[in-house]
Amino acid sequence: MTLLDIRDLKVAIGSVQALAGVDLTVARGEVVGLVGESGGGKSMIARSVVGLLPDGARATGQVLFEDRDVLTMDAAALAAHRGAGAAICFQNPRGALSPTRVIGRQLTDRLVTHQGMDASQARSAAVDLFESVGIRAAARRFGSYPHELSGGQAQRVMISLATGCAPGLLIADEPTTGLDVTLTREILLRFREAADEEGRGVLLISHDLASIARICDRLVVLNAGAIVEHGPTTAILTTPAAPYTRTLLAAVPTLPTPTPHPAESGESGEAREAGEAGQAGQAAGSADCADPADRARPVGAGVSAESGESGESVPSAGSGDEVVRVEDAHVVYGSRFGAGGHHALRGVSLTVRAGETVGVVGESGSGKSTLARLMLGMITPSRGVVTLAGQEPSRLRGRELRALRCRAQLVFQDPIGSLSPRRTVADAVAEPLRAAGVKAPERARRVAAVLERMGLDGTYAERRPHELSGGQAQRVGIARALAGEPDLIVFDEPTSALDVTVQAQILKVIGEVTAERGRGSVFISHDLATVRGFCDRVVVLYLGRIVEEGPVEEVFARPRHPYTMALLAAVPSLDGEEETGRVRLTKDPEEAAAGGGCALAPRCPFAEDACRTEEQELRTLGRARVACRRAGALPDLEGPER
Amino acid sequence: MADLTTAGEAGPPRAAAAADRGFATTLIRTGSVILGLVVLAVLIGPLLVRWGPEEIDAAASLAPPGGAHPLGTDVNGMDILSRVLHAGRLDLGVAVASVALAVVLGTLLGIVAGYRGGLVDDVLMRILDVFQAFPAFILALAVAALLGGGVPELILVIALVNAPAYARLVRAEVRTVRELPFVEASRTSGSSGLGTLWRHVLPNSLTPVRVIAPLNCGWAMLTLAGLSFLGLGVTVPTAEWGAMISLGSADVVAGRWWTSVPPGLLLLVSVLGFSLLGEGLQERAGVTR
Amino acid sequence: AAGTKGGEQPQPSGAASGGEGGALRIAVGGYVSSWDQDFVGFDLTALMLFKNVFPYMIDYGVKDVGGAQILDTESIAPTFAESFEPDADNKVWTLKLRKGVKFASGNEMTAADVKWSKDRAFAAKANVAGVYRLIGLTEADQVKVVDDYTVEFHQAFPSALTRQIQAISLYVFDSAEAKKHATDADPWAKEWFAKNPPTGGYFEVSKAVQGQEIELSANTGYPGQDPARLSTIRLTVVSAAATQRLQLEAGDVDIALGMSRRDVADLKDAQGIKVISAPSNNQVAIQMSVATAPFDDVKVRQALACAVPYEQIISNVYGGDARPAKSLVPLDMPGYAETGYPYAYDLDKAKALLAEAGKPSISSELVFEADNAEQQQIAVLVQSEARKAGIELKLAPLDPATLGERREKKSIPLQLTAGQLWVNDVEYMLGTSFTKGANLNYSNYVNDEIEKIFEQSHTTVEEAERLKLWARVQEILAADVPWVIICQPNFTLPVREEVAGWVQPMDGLARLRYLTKA
Amino acid sequence: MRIARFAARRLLQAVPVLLGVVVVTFVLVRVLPGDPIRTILGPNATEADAAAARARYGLDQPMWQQFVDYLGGLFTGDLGVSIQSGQSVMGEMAVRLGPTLELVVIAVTIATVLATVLGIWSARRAGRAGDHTLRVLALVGNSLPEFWLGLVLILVVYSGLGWVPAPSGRVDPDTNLSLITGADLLDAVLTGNGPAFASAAGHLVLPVATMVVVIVAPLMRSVRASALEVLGSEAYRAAAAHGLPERTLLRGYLARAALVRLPALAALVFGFAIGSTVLVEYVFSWQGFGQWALRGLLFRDYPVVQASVVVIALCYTLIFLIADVVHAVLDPRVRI
Ligand SMILES: Nc1ncnc2c1ncn2[C@@H]1O[C@H](COP(=O)(O)OP(=O)(O)OP(=O)(O)O)[C@@H](O)[C@H]1O
Ligand SMILES: Nc1ncnc2c1ncn2[C@@H]1O[C@H](COP(=O)(O)OP(=O)(O)OP(=O)(O)O)[C@@H](O)[C@H]1O
Ligand SMILES: [Mg+2]
Ligand SMILES: [Mg+2]
Repeated sequence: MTLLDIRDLKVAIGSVQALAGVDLTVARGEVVGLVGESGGGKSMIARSVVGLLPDGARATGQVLFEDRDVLTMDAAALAAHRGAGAAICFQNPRGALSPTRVIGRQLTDRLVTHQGMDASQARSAAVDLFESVGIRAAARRFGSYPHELSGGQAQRVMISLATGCAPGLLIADEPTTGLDVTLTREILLRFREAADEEGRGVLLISHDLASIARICDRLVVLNAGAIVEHGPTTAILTTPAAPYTRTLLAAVPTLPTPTPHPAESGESGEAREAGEAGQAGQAAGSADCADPADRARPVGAGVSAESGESGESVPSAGSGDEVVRVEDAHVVYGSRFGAGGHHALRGVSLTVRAGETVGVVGESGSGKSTLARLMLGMITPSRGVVTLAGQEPSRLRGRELRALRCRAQLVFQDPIGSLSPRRTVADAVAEPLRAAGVKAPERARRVAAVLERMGLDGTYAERRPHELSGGQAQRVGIARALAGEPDLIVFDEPTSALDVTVQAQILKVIGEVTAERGRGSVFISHDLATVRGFCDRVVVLYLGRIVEEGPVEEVFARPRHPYTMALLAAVPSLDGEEETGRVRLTKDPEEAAAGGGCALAPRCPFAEDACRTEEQELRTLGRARVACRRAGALPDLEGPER
Repeated sequence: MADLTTAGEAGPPRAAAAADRGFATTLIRTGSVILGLVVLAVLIGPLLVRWGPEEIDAAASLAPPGGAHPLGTDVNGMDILSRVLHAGRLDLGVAVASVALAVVLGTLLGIVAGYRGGLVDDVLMRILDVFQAFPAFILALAVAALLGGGVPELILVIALVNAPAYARLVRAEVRTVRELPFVEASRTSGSSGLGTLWRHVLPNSLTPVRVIAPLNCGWAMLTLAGLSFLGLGVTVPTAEWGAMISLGSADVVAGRWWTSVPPGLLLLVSVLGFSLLGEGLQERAGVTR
Repeated sequence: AAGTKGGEQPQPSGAASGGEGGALRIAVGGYVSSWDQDFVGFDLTALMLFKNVFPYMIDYGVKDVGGAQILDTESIAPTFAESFEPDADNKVWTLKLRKGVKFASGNEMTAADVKWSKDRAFAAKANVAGVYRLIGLTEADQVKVVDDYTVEFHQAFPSALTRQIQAISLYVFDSAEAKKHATDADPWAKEWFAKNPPTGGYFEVSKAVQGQEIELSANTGYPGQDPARLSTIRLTVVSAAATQRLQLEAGDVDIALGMSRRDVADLKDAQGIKVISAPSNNQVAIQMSVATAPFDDVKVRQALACAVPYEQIISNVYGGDARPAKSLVPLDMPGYAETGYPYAYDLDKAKALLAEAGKPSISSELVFEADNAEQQQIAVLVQSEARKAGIELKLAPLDPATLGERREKKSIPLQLTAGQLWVNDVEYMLGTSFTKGANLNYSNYVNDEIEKIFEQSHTTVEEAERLKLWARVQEILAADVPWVIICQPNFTLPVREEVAGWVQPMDGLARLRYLTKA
Repeated sequence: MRIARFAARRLLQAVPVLLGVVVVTFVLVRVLPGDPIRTILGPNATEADAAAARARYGLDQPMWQQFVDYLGGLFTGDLGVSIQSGQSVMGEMAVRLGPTLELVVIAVTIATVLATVLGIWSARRAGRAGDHTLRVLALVGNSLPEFWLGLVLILVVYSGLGWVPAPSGRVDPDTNLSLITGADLLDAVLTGNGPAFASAAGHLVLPVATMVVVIVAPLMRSVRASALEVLGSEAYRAAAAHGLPERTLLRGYLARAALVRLPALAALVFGFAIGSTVLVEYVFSWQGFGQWALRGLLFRDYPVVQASVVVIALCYTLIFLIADVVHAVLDPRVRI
């Protein structure tokens, strides 16, 4: 008997056919992955299993759970089924935890309801359960409110809540979206354990094939409410039958550098169009797309320049003029009340020259966006100097400052949010031009030109943000950045809010933009794989400090800092192999105490006593520079390059 | 086939959202229709009645409805129907004008306070606190005594009483909006502060104002009625609903319902019209207070 | 002084009840603001209460007019006092006290109490000090203690008004008790008296719930005639007239002192309720400032006098319960003559008069008391008719403070006044209302001949002579028309049927001692 | 402890506001036309009498001197002497504030509780007839002028049905309730006076009902909206999807989360109610603070007006402070 057997499930909401005949099974002890792009109906399947479809939804077919049809259950049966039968781990765990109830109580509520415990039993069981999902100091955490948890902790709590129901079937709806790569892995392993050790059936939902591929027994690929392909994981990864599956696979950015010189074929143009149509069909090998033209750049120049330098500023790969220079910058965000404050950047130095692209990577909260704002003159460093196009923004006021700001532009992480909801696309793109005092007709011409360049035809000019898809909005964002022909463009995680397939297209556009000479670019991401594609140099930030920097190939091929190694190790790959020997950081960054010595020491598997006391400085090691006293002396853990 | 959502727990919240969009529309429609009818009545009605609003029928003090006076007369022998209709012009006018003034005043203050922040914000907010601490009738009396008691002064008073609420509303909104990415985007584009404020912050901060304003129009009418009851409203014999209710409220006790019930009903209906409209807009905008 | 106090409706009154049926309840419009008669604000509830709880040495008698009992202002007899008589030339008045009269504290009422009370009144420079001036009493040492039970009042000049003035002024504090509460900073124990009711009158305040209710109990130690008939009377504050009516109908109160005219008229046929109606000398008038344009022109004043709808006001505002007044001298005042006000409602004549004056259209402000429904109604009616004659009136209801200030500045062109003279005499009337600088002369009216007549009247004691003077006064006033005299509304009071013994107070302040309840 | 610090900080913030109120009121009443002295003198007073009276109340002093004296008095808790009554303003206010606060507190409390229950009820039935009816009814209540509603209630409930005592006074004097706080219900409890309690409660029914009807709508709307938000939230749905029983859902997941926004609004309503009881007080002969302040204003009783405005401002401040504290307790996310 299969645990869950969905037969020809159709769900319609109004005129929308959300699910168009889905068949799916999950057995005990099995992890089934359900993948597909956003809006494909994945959550709808999950909801139908617990009988929680949106109002007005009409469901036909059967959702058999232990041979009883959930769709026909009465209220009492449904109440018994929910939780005990099937329990969902919700996407966005922070939002799915009740904000006004301590997490311990939320868990004991489940334990009392489904496992018949009394209050004191439940309490001790809850503490045990928290510990088992990897929450440290569980007894203390019992009384925490959800907002006091980090994202990773919240996700663990969510898992404990779902497992606390002791369900036959555990459904995880995008459990790792928005999480750090380093955490993703750990969380996913919990589900494998739930299947292997507790014998539950697990339905794992994701839009990101790569991240879940490793732990799934079987994969089901959903597109537009219908299942396009299903089968054992390896089979699907290696021999995908459906074109859609291939698209999905192709969209996954992977570390292993593919062919060094991808063809600058007609593919790029096609991919863009495909993106607009939302099908992205044959964007096969879009990993290549992420790695566009500019491999041909004279990387060697960077190498030679760097080796000669030992100054505080980052060796520059570009040969052009310096567009921005950050010297020993510190940024402290004052706290709202009196003393204290958050020290977001601690002595960062960086130079970007015209014609080069610098990648900035680091976990969430490491100070990447702060660095971006600093370079744009949006914040003033509390210590240190920022020079933008030869001028110090902190010394300028009013018109001059605004004029200087026009020289540098930012592309935002949230493409729709960075467009004013009440202004048209043309209006948004024209803004830097207006600020620069360009006359109206000229403005209109240039706006049209730059939109054209981004592949947006005239009809888009009068649209408002809500009439755009995420990908289109981001094109508008890039167009806006380009419109003023700035010296510097900073991309702050420009693709992390987008669907995988769309990501690939946008990365391609960015690749083209950064390839232009005469302008410097900074590309910020927490994902090393995407950076690798088109950056000349990469800077690794950790808690406001640069811990490693150097030419892309060098850093990726031979990471020397444990943190860099860990970041690289956490990059998901499709090969599904169980990697051993990769570096895994322990604990959450939130729990890492910022003591005297190396900030990474509390999490570092290689930390020695001296690490905890000595401040680390950047040292030149080969073509890169590293802030780790043990760098070079560490066990030679090779990067993922085979 | 089963409708899963009606089974199960008490509130089908998703359902609610969907169904209530319908209800919101009903509310907005009903409110608009009510207001439309009232506006129509007070615009056209006066042209059709025989008596002037302040015209005294010497022979008919407190005449019951019927005959020459379809809704009877008040203690002065003035025709209730005529007065009620004329009063509507004044009441609706005062309500809309005072709220408009309050919106302008409040929005300006709120924007400045919210966008500038810091000391300016603190000082402005404290001043608003001071204002809010004054009971409406004290303000009313002060304004009437200082500027003279007329309709413009009443508009000013009601606007002053209302403005702090708008200022707070707009300020809160501005503080949220100014942190949104598109505002930062505008600033990184090199726009001037005022430009950003005008083009991006302001248009995106006015939703709650737009939603609250109709609710407030109703409230303004009630305030006017209250002021009239305290003798701080319009001067006799100006036709105004609140003044009429107040003048006629004692008659109710004597069984002479017609002096206060018609203005009362019209006031109720108009305020309700505004409230329904406001509630509907609120529902639709999803704004919660 | 002619008290023109309109703001608070309660025409003080009273009613008597026959004991067993429990306390008599009277609804009043507001609570007393203070118990201190020397220093307080003017509020009619308080003044009425004072009449009943302060020991007044002399008071008006009662007479029967057409079946109604009214206070007789011409017969003033000692009550708490033994006697109050003048010497031969009417300048020195001797007050003899009864022996053994006690305050609630047990202290005996003596000459020292009278002296202390009068000293206090002069020190207060307020109410009593003001009216005493009319009879030549201005200094504390004009009041002399002869022995424990005798006090002399040495007036600067003889006056026909002494008895009447003293009837409203000769009240006495328990000075022994007062001195206990006096301090250096507060030698007259103002603080204490503001909060604590006086004792020794016809009634003692046996309970006072601030803002809500006052319970009066008869003073059993009262030595004179007409002691309080009812042992307990309760005054309950009911601010809204409409609720007073409901409570009276429900029998929760026996007498309602703050009801609107209209409600009273309604209640005439109501079950279980009777409406006492008695003529009063309350005058309702519009005073026109003869010093301000356009009312400095007598023709304009006459025009307005012809544009006021007298009948309509009497029927609409007073439900017919008012007498048309044909003179500025009140009806019932000795000397009243029909010829004193030869104007009637006649719009054509009004227009003609305006035309004669060369001002076919004029505009002015008409001031009245905000919060006074009656005046407001009159103002509306007047405005409506005056407009037809070409006189545009802007109604201006004023709050008490503003009204007081503007009256003080004599800057009101037209104002509605209502009130009754506390002394029923033309000399008093002239002295308060029609002579130069008189306090109630809001018209700023000055006429040399009237000034002379007023002078003359001080020393004219012969009744016939005086009447002759009054006839002349009315001729002059008829020609000059400083006031539009609207009417003299009757005193009306709705009471439960069981209530009897109401004596209509000519000064507007009810004497509760006559009330009984069946 | 943190709450106390937070409260202290908030109080400190209120100081400039109160000072502002003091100054503005002081100037305002004196700028208004109208002479307080004339209203207490009677028609026969001469200019000399007026001057004497003015001196008695210190109104002959230069303005700044008056202000300094007033401010000095404020700090020592002396609010001056009422020109109208000659009594200390402090004492008068003590008698007047209790009844009004009693009325407003009870009305706002009942309205809040009612709003909570009905709001949640309504939200759980969102979109159905019951919900719609309730909301429209609340709006109707919100659309009535309170003085008219009060009168109609008196007519029906007192005159017609005879269910409540006469609308005069706040407690039957025969119950001999001794005055402690001025809030009769509270005094009755404090003195253990049963009959007085019953009488006071009876007198409170109508005025409280009037106020509740008028103020409940916005509160209910707020609770309903919050509850709806919670019901629609991922968090609540997650709890429901895990099969938690009704009671647990209601108490643990809905109620508290739905109430976090209520305190601030309740405070606003409270402030509004304090300012507007004057109408209800008139209709029910309540002899409370509002009527006192209004009368003070009409008679330009400077010390009374000043004191009443300052006290209202103080009430505002305190009530908002309480609301903030309650909010902080209800909503763990609030940082204090
Ligand atoms: N409450 C609702 N009312 C109407 N349509 C809905 C509702 N919820 C979902 N849909 C529609 O149903 C379809 C499937 O949605 P579903 O949430 O299952 O997608 P998903 O695959 O989970 O997407 P994502 O990856 O973004 O979570 C979409 O077209 C969506 O627009
Ligand atoms: N305005 C601010 N006030 C106070 N602290 C801030 C502010 N902005 C950022 N921070 C803090 O500074 C640190 C660095 O923030 P930053 O936004 O630069 O991180 P990031 O690397 O861009 O992270 P993410 O990947 O999540 O965008 C974080 O801990 C953040 O909480
Ligand atoms: Mg989903
Ligand atoms: Mg960031």
